[in-house]
Amino acid sequence: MNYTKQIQDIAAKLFAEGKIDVFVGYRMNGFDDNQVPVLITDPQDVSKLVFTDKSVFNLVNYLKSDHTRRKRVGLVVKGCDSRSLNLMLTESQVKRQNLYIIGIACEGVVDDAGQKMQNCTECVVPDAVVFDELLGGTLSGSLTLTGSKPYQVNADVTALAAMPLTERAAYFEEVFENCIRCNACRHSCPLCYCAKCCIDQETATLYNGANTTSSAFHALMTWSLHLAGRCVDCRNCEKACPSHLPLHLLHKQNESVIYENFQEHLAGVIPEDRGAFYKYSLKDPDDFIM
Amino acid sequence: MNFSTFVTDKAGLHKFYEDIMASHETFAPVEKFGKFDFKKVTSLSECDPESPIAKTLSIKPLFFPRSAKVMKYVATSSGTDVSETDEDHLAGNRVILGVKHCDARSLQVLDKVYNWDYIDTDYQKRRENTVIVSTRCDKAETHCFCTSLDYDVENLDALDVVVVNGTEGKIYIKARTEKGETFISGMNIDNRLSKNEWRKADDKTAGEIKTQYESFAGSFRLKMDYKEVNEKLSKIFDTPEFENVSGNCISCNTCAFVCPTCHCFKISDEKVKDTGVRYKSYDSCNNGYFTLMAGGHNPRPVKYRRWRQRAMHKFVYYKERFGVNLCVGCGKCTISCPVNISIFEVVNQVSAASMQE
Amino acid sequence: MEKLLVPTICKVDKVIQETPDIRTYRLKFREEGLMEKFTFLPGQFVEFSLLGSGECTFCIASSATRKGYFDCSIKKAGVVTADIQNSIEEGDEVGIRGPFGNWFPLDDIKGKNLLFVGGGIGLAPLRSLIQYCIDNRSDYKDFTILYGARTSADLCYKDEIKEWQDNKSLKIMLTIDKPEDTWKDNVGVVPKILEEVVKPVIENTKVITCGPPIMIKYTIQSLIKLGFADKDIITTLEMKMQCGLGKCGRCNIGSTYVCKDGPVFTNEQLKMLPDEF
Amino acid sequence: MEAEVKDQLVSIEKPGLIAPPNWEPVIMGILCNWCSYAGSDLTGTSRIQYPPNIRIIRVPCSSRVDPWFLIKSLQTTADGVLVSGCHPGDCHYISGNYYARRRFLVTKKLLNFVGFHENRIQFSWVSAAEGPKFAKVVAKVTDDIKKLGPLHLYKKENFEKK
Repeated sequence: MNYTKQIQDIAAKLFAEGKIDVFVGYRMNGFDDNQVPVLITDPQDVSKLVFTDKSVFNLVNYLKSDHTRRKRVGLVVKGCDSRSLNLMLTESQVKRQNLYIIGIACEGVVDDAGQKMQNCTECVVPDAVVFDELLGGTLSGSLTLTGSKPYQVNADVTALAAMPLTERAAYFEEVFENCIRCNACRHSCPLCYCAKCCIDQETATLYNGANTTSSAFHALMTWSLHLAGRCVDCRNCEKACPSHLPLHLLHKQNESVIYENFQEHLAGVIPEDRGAFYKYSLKDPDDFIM
Repeated sequence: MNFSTFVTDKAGLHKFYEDIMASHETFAPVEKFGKFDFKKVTSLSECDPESPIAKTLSIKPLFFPRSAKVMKYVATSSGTDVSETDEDHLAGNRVILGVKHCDARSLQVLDKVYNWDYIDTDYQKRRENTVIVSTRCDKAETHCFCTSLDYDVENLDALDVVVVNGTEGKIYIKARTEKGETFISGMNIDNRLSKNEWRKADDKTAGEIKTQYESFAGSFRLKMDYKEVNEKLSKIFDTPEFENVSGNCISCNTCAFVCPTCHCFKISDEKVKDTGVRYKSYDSCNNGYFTLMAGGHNPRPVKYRRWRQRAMHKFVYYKERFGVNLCVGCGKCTISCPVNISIFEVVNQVSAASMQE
Repeated sequence: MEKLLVPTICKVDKVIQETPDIRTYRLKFREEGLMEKFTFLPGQFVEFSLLGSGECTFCIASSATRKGYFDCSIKKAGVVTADIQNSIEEGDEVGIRGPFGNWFPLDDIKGKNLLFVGGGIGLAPLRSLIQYCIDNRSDYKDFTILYGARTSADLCYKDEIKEWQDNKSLKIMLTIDKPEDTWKDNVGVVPKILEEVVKPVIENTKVITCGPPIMIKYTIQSLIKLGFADKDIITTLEMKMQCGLGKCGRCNIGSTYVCKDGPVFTNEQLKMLPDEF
Repeated sequence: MEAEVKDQLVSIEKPGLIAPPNWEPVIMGILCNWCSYAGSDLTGTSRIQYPPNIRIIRVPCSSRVDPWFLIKSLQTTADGVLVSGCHPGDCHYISGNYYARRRFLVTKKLLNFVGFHENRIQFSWVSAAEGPKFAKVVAKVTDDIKKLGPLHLYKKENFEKK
């Protein structure tokens, strides 16, 4: 997967036509094969842009930044990124007319070790679902919603769910104990766009900023429930976590419950489709309620 | 003052470590989820004193806890009682193993801020009752640039006891401070190990250690002229370059939390009915409401200003105030950064841009 | 340092409603004998904590020359200040740490004419110095106070202002931003009145000013236009602070810690700082 | 004999921790104003006995229940939570409880996933006319939670049970 040339051409064209003020893409970090997101405002810098299977970070995050606010933005999105963008559009966080979206029919990105990321091996929507231009793929121009792969519950979630309750409790206690409350997970999430997070409110009775296991539990649970039915599994949070916590477990658990019980809902796949908690069906399961 | 140096080998070193664990409260890097954090250990099998810098969190939390309980209070009908809490790690002698020299160095840097004017007695106590056994790296990692900052390669490792890997499986154990010297002699290691395994350094040792240092200093990818950068940065507060370089920062605060020298904190209360606890926990200047005042005035309302504050505090302000550089060049922020921003690159880019103006 | 962060309990002796959103809390230490040991100078601040809600920085609004108590004037602005106003009544207990920071240069202003320019809640730190100067009146020459607020209802310390108006040894001028029916004094923003009505003597005069950031900015501009030297203009800065001990890093402006090196600065010092306050 | 069994009651999530003798669970009951709260009122006025372990909080609608109400209760005093609202279709606000139902399922499963026993978080639909049902529900929930032992997970400062 290498769309460097095409993206450079498109970006140069957009700048030449005056369609965008800033282009958000990736560049090489200059010494190894890792990449750094880059916000290009000068058309001369377009040659810096690259796109390979090391283009991991979800760039939709930059739509919440000071640097793109009220500007016309060109943006590269992979399958999962485009789903989060779709949600941001649906939730009125960005205006569609201000964006020029280059969608990628993604073949999966790799981690530091060169292994395909877990979320990519399980991905059911690899193609961008919202775009002005789609690169790669055979069906360019039309949507390939669920691809050919059936939805699978995350392997780690299945493994944990099979564990006895006490072991699972002990495992998660370790997870929350190792959280250092830096909130990087939240800041790196494209869908956590609130100006002030509820977890940061200075209301001592509800939340506090202390770094204890209980406050980490509170913060991460609240966070994951706010993203339930909206998380697109881009794993920005996991990349950002300095303690390498398996944060995807919480999200994938919610995702699987939602997929299985609420009419196969997948966040952000269908345009104008809001999160799973913003709608309901009369057929929703009722058997767990007395 | 001359401190003693000992020569040993891998087995001798491990015995030395195990002796320490048997007799002291010991902290060492323990792996959890692929990342090492300093935790209490009792045997060598639990930990890895040679953990790579890239995967190890700093030792800062052992001196400046991630969350310290400041006080507790109980409100009763007869009045409010405020009590100090007994903080951990204040009593007893602690030893920290497997500290990288940049981490050890960071404590010397932090000493300055904690000991000016109001003295942080808890920090001081923790410093006093802790012996640091640091390890000299053999080779620089990708993002290291400690040799580029304002100390020479001989004096990078300033604290207590230093373990240096020599050639032919030799390992040198150097005392660097008086505390380290008394610590080693207090361990009585010679009684338990044979002459072959543990002996005093001879004339050649100093030369061998020097060679190791030189090969270490030669392995750096990143090098900068610190004096020049410092001088330039101090003059370019208003450069628009800061806005450019901060563009791809997502203000996630990770850098501050993993940084061994970042020392900003917040004070927060946790209240339940009539009782409550006050915590002092980490905070970051990259946080949008770090300086936001009630009423809405914010001196650093936009990202590039906060970024500038962080870079300038690291490379200019602290030096101006306390005489040392706040950055120790460990590269932890760069490694942890989700978007791979390198502070080294940024600082150089900004100062280079100022040259062109 | 945790010990330095533990507050001492104070009792609220009196609550005075100054304006609709400003209240003055008169505090005394609960423990006997502590009040005598609590020495402070005008311009210093304390960390005021409502236990269970949080901690805020307030300047001491009274002078140590008035013995037996100290005042904090609090305007409802954020979460904690709102909590304070909603929940603290006379007889309640609050936590106090301090005093912190530097103070007005009392030696420098001795034997000089003094001009106080205050706006809104900004009179609070000035009040501390004004009380101090009134109690040592013989040390100072002319004594002028210019105080402005948005409306007449927003003027703080109305009782005390009346006292000052009756005091023949000082001159006080009040102003409000917009005309009101019953208002007979000046109308207009502080810098305008300063230039047009007060017309201060420049020689041998020290100006002490405090108010909202925007007011300070324009006041300093007009003072300089009137011909005051930078070193004669003294102001107090406001920054977010949490520890007050020069550790938590919130109040940094360049390498200056406002909580230790400030909050009182002369304009000369302010010019040396990066523009980030 | 019975006392002995009680003495050995352990926390189901943390088998190392034994409940104190004569331990009684605390259950947070979050009831919707229009149906369940009225239902509980009816239980009282009809003089039907139900266990006193429940502490009731009234909310306007079951969809007012933010998942962190449950999290917070479990982190503080409560050993279990019961949320109750109108029957599907009977919501005073037409569709509130349908939205709530989705959230409840996900929250329950997530809390169970991170180590809470599923019986600690329970839901019920109780209408204003179902006084006896309310008593039955509370009895069942109390009974369930009594079997699970005290909750020891992620308790906040001051709530850590010794």
